[in-house]
Amino acid sequence: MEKEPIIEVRHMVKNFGPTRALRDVDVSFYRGEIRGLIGENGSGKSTITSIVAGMQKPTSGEMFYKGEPWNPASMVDAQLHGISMVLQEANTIPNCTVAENIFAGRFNEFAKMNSFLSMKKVNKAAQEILDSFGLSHIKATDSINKYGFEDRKLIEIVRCVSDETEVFVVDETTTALSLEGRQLLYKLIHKLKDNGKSVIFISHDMDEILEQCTDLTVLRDGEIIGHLNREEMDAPGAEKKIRFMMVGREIGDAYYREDYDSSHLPEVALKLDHISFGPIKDFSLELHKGEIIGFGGLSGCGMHEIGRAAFGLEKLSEGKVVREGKEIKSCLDAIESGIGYISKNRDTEALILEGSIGENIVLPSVNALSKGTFVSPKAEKKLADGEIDNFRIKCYSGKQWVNTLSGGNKQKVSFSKWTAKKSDVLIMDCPTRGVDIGVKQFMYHVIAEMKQQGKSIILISEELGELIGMADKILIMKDFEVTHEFMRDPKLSETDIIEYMI
Amino acid sequence: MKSTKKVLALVLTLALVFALAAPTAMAKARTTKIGVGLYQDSGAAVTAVKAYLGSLEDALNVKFTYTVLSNTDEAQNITKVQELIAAGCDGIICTMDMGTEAILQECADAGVYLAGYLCDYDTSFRNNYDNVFKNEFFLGTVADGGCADEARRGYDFFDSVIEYNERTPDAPIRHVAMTVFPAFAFPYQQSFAAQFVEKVEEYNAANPDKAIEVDPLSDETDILMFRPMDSTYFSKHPGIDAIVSICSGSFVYPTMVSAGVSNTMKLFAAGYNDGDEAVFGSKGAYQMEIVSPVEAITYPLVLLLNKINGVEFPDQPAEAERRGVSVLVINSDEDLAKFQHSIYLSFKPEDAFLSPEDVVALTAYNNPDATYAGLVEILNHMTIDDIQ
Amino acid sequence: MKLTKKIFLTLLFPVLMFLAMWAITAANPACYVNGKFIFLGFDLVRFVVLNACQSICVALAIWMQLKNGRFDFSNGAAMILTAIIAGNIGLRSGSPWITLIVAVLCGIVLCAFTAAVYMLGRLPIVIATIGVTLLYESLTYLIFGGGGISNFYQNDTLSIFGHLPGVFLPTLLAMGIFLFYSNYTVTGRKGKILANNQAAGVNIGIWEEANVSQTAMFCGAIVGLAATIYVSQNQVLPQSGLSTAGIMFSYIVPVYMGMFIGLASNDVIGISIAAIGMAIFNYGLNCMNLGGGGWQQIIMGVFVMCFYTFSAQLDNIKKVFRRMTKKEAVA
Amino acid sequence: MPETVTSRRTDERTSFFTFVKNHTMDLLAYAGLAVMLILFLIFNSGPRLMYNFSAVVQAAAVYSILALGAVFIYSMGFMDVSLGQQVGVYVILMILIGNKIGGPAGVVVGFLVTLALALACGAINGAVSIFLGLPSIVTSLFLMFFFTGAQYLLMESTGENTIKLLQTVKPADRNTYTLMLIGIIALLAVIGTYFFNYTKLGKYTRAIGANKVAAKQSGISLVKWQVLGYMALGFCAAVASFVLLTRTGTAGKGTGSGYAMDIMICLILGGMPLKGGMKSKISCALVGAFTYTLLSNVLTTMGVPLNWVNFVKACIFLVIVLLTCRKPNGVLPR
Repeated sequence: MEKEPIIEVRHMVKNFGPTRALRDVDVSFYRGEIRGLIGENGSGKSTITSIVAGMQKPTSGEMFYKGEPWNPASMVDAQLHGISMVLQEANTIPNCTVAENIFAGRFNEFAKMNSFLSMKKVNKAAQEILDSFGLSHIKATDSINKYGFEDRKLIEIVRCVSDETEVFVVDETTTALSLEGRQLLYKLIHKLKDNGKSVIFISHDMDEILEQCTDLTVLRDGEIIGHLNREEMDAPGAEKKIRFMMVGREIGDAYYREDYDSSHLPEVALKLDHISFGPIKDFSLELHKGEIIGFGGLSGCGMHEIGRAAFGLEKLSEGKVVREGKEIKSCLDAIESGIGYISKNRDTEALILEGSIGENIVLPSVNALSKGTFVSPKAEKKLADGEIDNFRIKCYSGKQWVNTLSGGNKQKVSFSKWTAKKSDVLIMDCPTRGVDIGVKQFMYHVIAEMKQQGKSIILISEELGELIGMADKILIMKDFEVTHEFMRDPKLSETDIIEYMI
Repeated sequence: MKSTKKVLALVLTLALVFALAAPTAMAKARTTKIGVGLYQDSGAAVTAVKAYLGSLEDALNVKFTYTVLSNTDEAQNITKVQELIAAGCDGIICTMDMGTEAILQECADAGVYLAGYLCDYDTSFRNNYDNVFKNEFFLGTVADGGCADEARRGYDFFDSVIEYNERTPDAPIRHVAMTVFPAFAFPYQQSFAAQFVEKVEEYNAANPDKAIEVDPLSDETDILMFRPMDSTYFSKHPGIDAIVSICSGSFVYPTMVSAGVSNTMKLFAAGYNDGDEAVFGSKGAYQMEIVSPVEAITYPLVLLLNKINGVEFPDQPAEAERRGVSVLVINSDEDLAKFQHSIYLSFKPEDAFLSPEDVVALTAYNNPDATYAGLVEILNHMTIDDIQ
Repeated sequence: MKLTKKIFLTLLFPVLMFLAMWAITAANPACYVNGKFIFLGFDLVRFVVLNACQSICVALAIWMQLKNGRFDFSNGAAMILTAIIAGNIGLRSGSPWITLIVAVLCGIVLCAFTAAVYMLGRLPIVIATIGVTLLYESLTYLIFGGGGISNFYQNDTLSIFGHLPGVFLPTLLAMGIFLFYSNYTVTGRKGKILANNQAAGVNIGIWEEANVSQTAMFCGAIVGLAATIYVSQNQVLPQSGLSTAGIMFSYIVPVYMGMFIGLASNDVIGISIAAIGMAIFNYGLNCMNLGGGGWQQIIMGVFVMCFYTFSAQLDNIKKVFRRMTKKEAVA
Repeated sequence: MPETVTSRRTDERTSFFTFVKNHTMDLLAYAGLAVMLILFLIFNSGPRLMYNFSAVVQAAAVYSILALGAVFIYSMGFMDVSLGQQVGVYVILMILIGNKIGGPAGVVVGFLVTLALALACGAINGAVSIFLGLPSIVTSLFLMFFFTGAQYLLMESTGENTIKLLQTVKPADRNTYTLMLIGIIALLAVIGTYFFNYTKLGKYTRAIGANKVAAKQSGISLVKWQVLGYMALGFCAAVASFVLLTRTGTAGKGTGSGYAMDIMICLILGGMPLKGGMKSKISCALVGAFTYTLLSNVLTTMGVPLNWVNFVKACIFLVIVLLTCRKPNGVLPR
C-alpha cells in the first residue's frame, strides 16, 4: 500500500468472558476515506471502533495511530488526540443544559486554576459551536430535556467533532436521525473526508453504506471477511455479495414473505373501538385472524402508542380495546386473553437482562404452568428448552444470562416469551431493530409462519421495506392520525409511502 | 483465580483475628470468670468500674468480662447473658431488670449464678418475686440510694436546696420546678418528687418568710421522654430560680444552656457527667449531683465468689435480698473537692473505698470470720464524707 | 416565573406552617400558662433559628451526596465522630475557632475516607457507606476514652457556634460552600453530569473517582460545620448499631421537602425554608407537649406520609383541579 | 442444527469457571459462615458447647425467621425500616391480649390477632406505595414512626417498664426448646424455599426486582405481588414476634429495636443483592442470620474487649462486603 495508514490495528483479540468478540483482527484506516464497517450483530464492528476510541481495552494486540503505538486511556484521551466517536445509544445527559452537555468533559478549559468555573464562557462557546454546525435553533442555555431525540443526537455529534478531530467514528447513529439530520451528518463526514480526515461509519443500512462510503470492510464472527473499494461497491450485485460475506451463506431470495395473498380469516381477533388517549383521538382498528397489519411512520407519529394501547398499557380516556368480546383494561387482561407484546425497548422493557434465558421465556407462562401454587421447574425447563431450540437461540443452556447474548439472540428470547405463552395476537413494535440480517430473515420466516397458523399480528416498524415485505395492510401515520392505507401489493414501493409520512 | 485469591484473603484475615485472640481464650483455666453486664458501654462510670474491678483481679484470682445491657430490650439482654455464659463465665453481675426470669433460666441451665448491681430489680420484686428472688441462682442485688420502697431521695434534694439557700442568703431559691422520667421506666421518681414537695410544705409552714414555691409536677410538661427537655419548659414554668431534676441532669442542662438561662438558673440533679465539675457550685448552674459509688459492686461480687467457691456466710439470709447503698451527694464546692479524690473521677484503684485486701477479707472462703452483716455494713460507708 | 411569584411560592410553606401552628396552639389550652400564650415569643425565634441552622447543615451534607446520585449513610456517623474529635480538641485548646477548623478538616478527612472505601472497594454506595458507618461508630468507643464529648456545649465561650448569633456563621458558610460547589466549580458541574447520566459522563471523559473524592471533600466541610453546631448544642455520646443513621434521618425531612420547595427557587433555599418550616412545626408540638413520646412519632409519620403523597400526586391533583375549574366554566 | 450444538459444547468446558464466577457471592457467604462456625467450635470446645449451640440457635431464630420473610421484599429491591418496631408492637400486643383472655387460648388469640395485624400492615406497606406513587421506603418510614409511637403509647398505658406474659409458652426443658426453634426455622425455611423457588410469589418478586417494566409487560400485577411479598414478610414478622416472646416471656419499650438494620446486615452477609432481582436467594437469609449471630457470639467468647467489639465487627463487615460485593468493572456502582 502506498498510502500511510492513520490507524493500524494488528492482531487484535478481544474476549468477553468465554465469548470471543474479535479474533486476531488486522485492519488499517486511511486519511481521506469514509470507511464503512458492516457485519451482523456480534460480528465485532463496534468492538473494534470502541477499542480504537478508548472505550475499552483489547485483550491482546497492538494499535498504531499516526505511526506511533496507540493505547488510549479513555474516550477523552482518544478525543484529545483526535479520535472521536458518536455512539449508537443515546448518550446525552438529562436535566443538564445543552452547553453542559457539549462541554461536559472539557469544563477545565473554562475554569481558573482548573476549579473555578465560569458558566458564562461555557454557554457562549457552546452557542458558537452550535451556530457553526448550522444548529442555531438549539439554544445553549436550554435544558436538554426540551429537545427531542434527534436534536440530542446532533448535540452529541457537536460534542464529538472539533478542529482537532482526525478520526471520526459514527456507530449506527443514523437510525435515530430524520432525513434532515442524516443530511447534516453526511455533509459533515464528507467535509471531514475532504479535509483529509478519516471517517469510520458503522451502519445496518446497506443502502446508506453503499451511498456514503468510499470503502467498505465486512466482518463476521470477529474476523475481517473482506474489503470492497468504491468500484466494487458500485458493481452490480454488490449488495448480494456483501450480504453473502456478512452471513457466510446464501441468503436466498426468500427474505420477506413470498406470497402476495393478503386474505385472512373472517373472525376479528382484536378490535380497537374508537379509542382516545393522550394526543390520539378516536382511533379504530379491526385485526382479523391470520392478518398482519403494519404500521409505519416517523418516530413520534403515534404508531408506538397504538401498539401500547392495544396491549392495555395506556389508560384510555374513551373507547375500548376488545378481544373475543372481552374488554382489555390492563396488560394482564391482554396476556390472559392471548395477546403478546414485543416492546421496541428490548433491553429496558421486554427483557430482564439480569436474568436467565429460561426465566425470561417462561415468565408470561408461569401463571399457566402453576398447578395450585406449585410451579414445576421441570415443566419450566421443558418449555424454555423447547423455545430455545425452536428459535435456535445461541447459548450453552437456558441458565445463561440474557445480558451475555447478542442483540439478535436477545430479540429471539423476547419473541419466544410469546410463542411459549401461545399467544394468538402479537403486537410487535420494531421487532427487528438492531438485529442483523441472518436473524431478521429468521424472524420474517417466523412471522410468515404465524400468519399461516391463523395468528394475528400488528407489525409496527420504522423500516418501510419490512412493512412492504410482510404486512397484509399498511397504515401510515402522521401526527397521531392515519394518513393512508396500503394493501399488500408487489408493486408497492417505499417512495409511494414516504409522501404520506412527512 | 480471582475468587480463590479472595477466599484465601478472607481465611487469612480471620486466621489473623483468631491468632491474636487465641491466647486470651486459652488463659489459665482455674481463674474464676465473672461477666459484668453494664448499663452503658462507655463513660466515666464504666471506666471507674473497670478500674476498680481490674484492681481486684489478681488478689481474688478473678477475670472479668464485660458486656452492655439494654434497659428496653429483653431479648438483647438474654443474648448478651448467653454470650457471657458462652465465654465461660461462672457468675454474672447485671445492671438491668429486663427479662430477668428468662435470664435466670439460662443461668440455671448453665449452672451460672446471677447478682444485681445498681438496680433494685423492682419489677421482678413486685411482680415476679417467687421466680426471681427465691431462685437459687439469683443471689441478691444492691441498689443505689436505697431500694425503691425505702428510698428517700426527695429529701436529699430538699436538703440540698436548703443548704444552698443558707449558703447564699443574697440570692436564695424561692421558686422551683421539677422534672422526672416517665413512671413506666422509673416508677419511683414521681414519689421522690412528692417527698420533695412534702418537705418543702413542712418547711414553708415553719418558715413562712422564706417560703419556697414549687410548681406542681405536670404530667405533660415535666416528664422527660429520654430526650433533652424542650425549651418551652421555661415558658411553661415562668419565674423559676431552679430546677430540681430528679432524673439525670444531662437531659436538662443542655436546654438551659441553649436557652441562655444557665448563668441565672440553678440545677439540682441526679447523675454526674464528665466535665460537670466546670459548671458546678460557685462556677455554674449545677448545685447538686448524685453519684452511685462503684465500689457497691463488691456486694454482688462477694456473694457470687462465695457461691462459686461453695462457701456461704454463717448468717446468709435464706432468700436473696436487695440492699440499698448510700449515694455520694455532692452539693457544695467542698464536696466537689473531695469527690475529685474518688475512683469515680481519678480512676485510681487506690482512691477506692476498699482495697483488694479489704475485699478478700470480706469473702467467706478466704476469711472464715467474714459475715453477711459485715458485707452489708460496708455499703453504708460509701458517702461523700467517707472519702479520705 | 416572575420573581414575586417565586418568592411567594418559596415562602408559602413556612408561612402556612406558622399560621397553622399558631391557630392550633391558640386553640390548645396547654399553650397558655397563667393565661399567657406561649407559642409567640422570643423563644420561638431562638428555637427555630437554632434548630433550623442545625437541620440546614446536616440536610445540605445529605443533599450534596444525594444530588450526585449517592445516598450516603455515613454522613451521620461522620458528623458524630467529627463532633467528638473536634469537641475534645476544642475543649483542650479552649478556642471555638480551633474547634471549627478541626471539625471542618476532620469532616473532610472522614468523608474522603468514605469516598475512598467506596471507590477503591467499588462497592454499591449503600453497602459501602453502611460499612463505613459501622466503622466510624465503633471508633467513637475507642477515641478519647470512649466518653464522647459531654461538656463542650456547657462552656459558653466554646459553644458560641451553637447559639445566637454565632450559629449563623457555620450555617452561612455551609450554604455558601454548597452554592459555590454547585454553581461555580468544575467539580460541581461534573458531578451534576455524572448524577444524570453516569455512563455517558464517564464516556465523555469525566474522571469519576476524582469527582467523587472532590465532592466528598466539599461534603466533608459541610459535615464539619454541622458537627460544630451539633457539639455546641448537644452532649455527644458514642453510638452503635447504625444509630447515627437515625440521627441523620431525623434531619432528612428538610432534604426531601427542600427538593420540592426548591423547585420554585433553588435547592439551598428550598432546604433552608423547609428546615425553618419543620422547626416551627416542632416548636408548636413542643408547646402542646406533643414534642416527645408516642404522639410526636405518629404525627411525624403522618406528616411525612402526607407530604410525600402530596408531592408525588401533585400532577394528578393539578389535573383534577383543572378539570373541576373547567367543568365550572362550562356550567 | 450443528452450529448450536458446537457452541453449547465449547461453553460446557468453561462452565465450571462460569459457575464459580456466577456464584462468587454465594460461595464467599458460605465461606464466611464456615469460618465463623470453625471459630465458634474452637472457642466453645468444652462442657458448654451444647449450651452455646442452643444459645446460638435461640439468638439466630428471630433473625432467621425475619430474614426469610425479608427476602421476599429485598428480592424486589425494597427494604423495610419499620420491621423492628413492628415486632415490638406485636410482642406487646400478644402479651396484652394473652393476659386479658388468659390461658393457652389467650396466647393463640393473641397470635392470631397479631398475625392479622401483621398481614394488614404488609398489605398497607405494599399497596400504599403503589397507589400513592411513593418509594416503598417512605411507607415503611411512615410505619416506623407509627409503630414507634404505638409502642411508646402501649407501654405508657401499662405504666410498667416491662410486661410479662402470664401463660408459660417456653418449654421448660432447654433441649426441647432448642429443638422447637430448629423445627420452626426448618419449617419456615422449607415453606420459604417452596414459595420463593417453586411458586409465582418468588418468581414474580424476583422479576419485579430485576425489571419492573418487563415484569409488568409479562403480565405480572405489580400491586398484587408487591402486596403479597410484604404480606409474606408480615407473616414471618408475626411468627418471629411469637418466637421472641417464647424467648423472653416479656416485652418493653425497646423490644425489637434495631431488627430492621440487623436484618439488612444479615442479608448482606448472606450474599443478598440489595437491589434485588434474579440473584436473590432464600438461602441468604439463613446463611446471613447464622453468620451474624455466630460473629457476635465468637467475638464475646474470644474475649475481645467491649469497646473493640464494634470495631472488629465493622472491619469484618467491610472485609466481607469488599470480597463479595465488589464490582470490578464499569462505572462506580450506586
